[in-house]
Amino acid sequence: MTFNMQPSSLPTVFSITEDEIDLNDLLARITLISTGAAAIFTGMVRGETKRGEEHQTEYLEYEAYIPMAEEKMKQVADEIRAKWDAVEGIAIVQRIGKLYPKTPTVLIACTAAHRDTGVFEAARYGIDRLKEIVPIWKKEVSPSGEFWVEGEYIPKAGE
Amino acid sequence: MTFNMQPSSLPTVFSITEDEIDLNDLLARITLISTGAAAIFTGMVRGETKRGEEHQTEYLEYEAYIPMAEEKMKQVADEIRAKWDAVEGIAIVQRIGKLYPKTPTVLIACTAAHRDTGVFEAARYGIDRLKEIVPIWKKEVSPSGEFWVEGEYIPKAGE
Amino acid sequence: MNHIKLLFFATVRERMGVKSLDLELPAEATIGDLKVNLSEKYPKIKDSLKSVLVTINREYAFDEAIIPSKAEIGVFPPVSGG
Amino acid sequence: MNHIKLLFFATVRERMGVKSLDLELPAEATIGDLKVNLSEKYPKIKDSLKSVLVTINREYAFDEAIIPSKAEIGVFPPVSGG
Repeated sequence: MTFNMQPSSLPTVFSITEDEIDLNDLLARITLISTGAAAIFTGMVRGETKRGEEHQTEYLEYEAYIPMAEEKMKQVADEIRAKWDAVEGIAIVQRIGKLYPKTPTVLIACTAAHRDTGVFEAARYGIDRLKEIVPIWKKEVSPSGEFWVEGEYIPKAGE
Repeated sequence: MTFNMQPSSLPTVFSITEDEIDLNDLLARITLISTGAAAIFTGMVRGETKRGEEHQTEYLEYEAYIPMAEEKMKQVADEIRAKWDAVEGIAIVQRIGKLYPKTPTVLIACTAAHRDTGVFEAARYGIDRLKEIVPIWKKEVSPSGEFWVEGEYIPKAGE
Repeated sequence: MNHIKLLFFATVRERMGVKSLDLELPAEATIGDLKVNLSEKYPKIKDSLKSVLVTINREYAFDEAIIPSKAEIGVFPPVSGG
Repeated sequence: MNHIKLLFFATVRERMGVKSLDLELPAEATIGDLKVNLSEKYPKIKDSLKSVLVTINREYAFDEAIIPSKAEIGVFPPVSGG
């Protein structure tokens, strides 16, 4: 897996990749001598969904507008730092391609000196924003057919 | 690494270990066909601390009252499930022994169908409770000497 | 004339049947003009165009935005990553 | 008499110089009685005993608790894991 790194003393790792998401490696990349806490969100493919219309999923197929997606991931990281100045390292990774149930598909991780610095809220904000502005789409393939999952968010000017 | 598993359809993994914490493995152990979101907290050894009295840390040495600690980890998992019934899998792992800066020392992870189910709050609660009631202690060794880190929480009857 | 590159994703890509398209537009054309142009040339995506997001050089853009020369224009439905 | 096993951790273990100790206590002795007993026999941990946590059979216990036969008693400072 190749990563994009921002030139800064604070590590920002962001990537659209077809490779497995390696949590150990990503955590190590955003751990500094000054960080004692990491909040990590991962999304996995659900094989069975109960909320809304109950259904099964055979696999999800992801695609991305890769260069723009990586720019928007960097923007999400910048937004996190603007809101939580205690956040030190940030990793944002989306796996694309055909992904089967139980597979991790996305990761947002933030590190800070301590756990009471907003690091949990920062990770939560990161995944919420990724689902709003980062150009990635998924098609769900189920026993009853396939359909594109459509988001609801309309970005505003300057987003 | 050996793990304790509760006999239930919902996986609860808890362990006091001297081995490296493997986030990929732990996430896989608590991922079900029904889970699409995981919130993971990890603590790492800080080599430089700025809050309070600014100081450096050469290493931390952890010890635990192992059988009681594992029982209390199970209790923390039960408390999480009582508070957030959407939480499906739970992993709670504390690494002990001599641990150097940047090393992950503790992990709390919770999985659920969706991210807006309290899964972040559940992970936060888990690390807070671990630091209150699970019998583990750490001695900090620094260039200026060594001292035991002492908690502040006094458990109440029945905790 | 203004030469631009269009990139389609997800449902828009499937309906278009292609991932990208090179197009000549009048100078000073806006995103709104581009949508009218595409609706006429490709009726199969006319309905999609009512709800698509559009980007100019990898930034979200709106109907009144003027398309610069040699722009890379993305056309796609609301995102659904994660 | 009541035979119990004491386990010491962290600062208490270091001050005691041992990890565990077998002890005979009168039947019906409480945690409070045990602390008095230990303070007398091991003056070096007398100060520690004012702020220690005590467990009976791996559950937190308080001064008034009666120690059951063959109990495993933990004595340690407030916890600091993580």
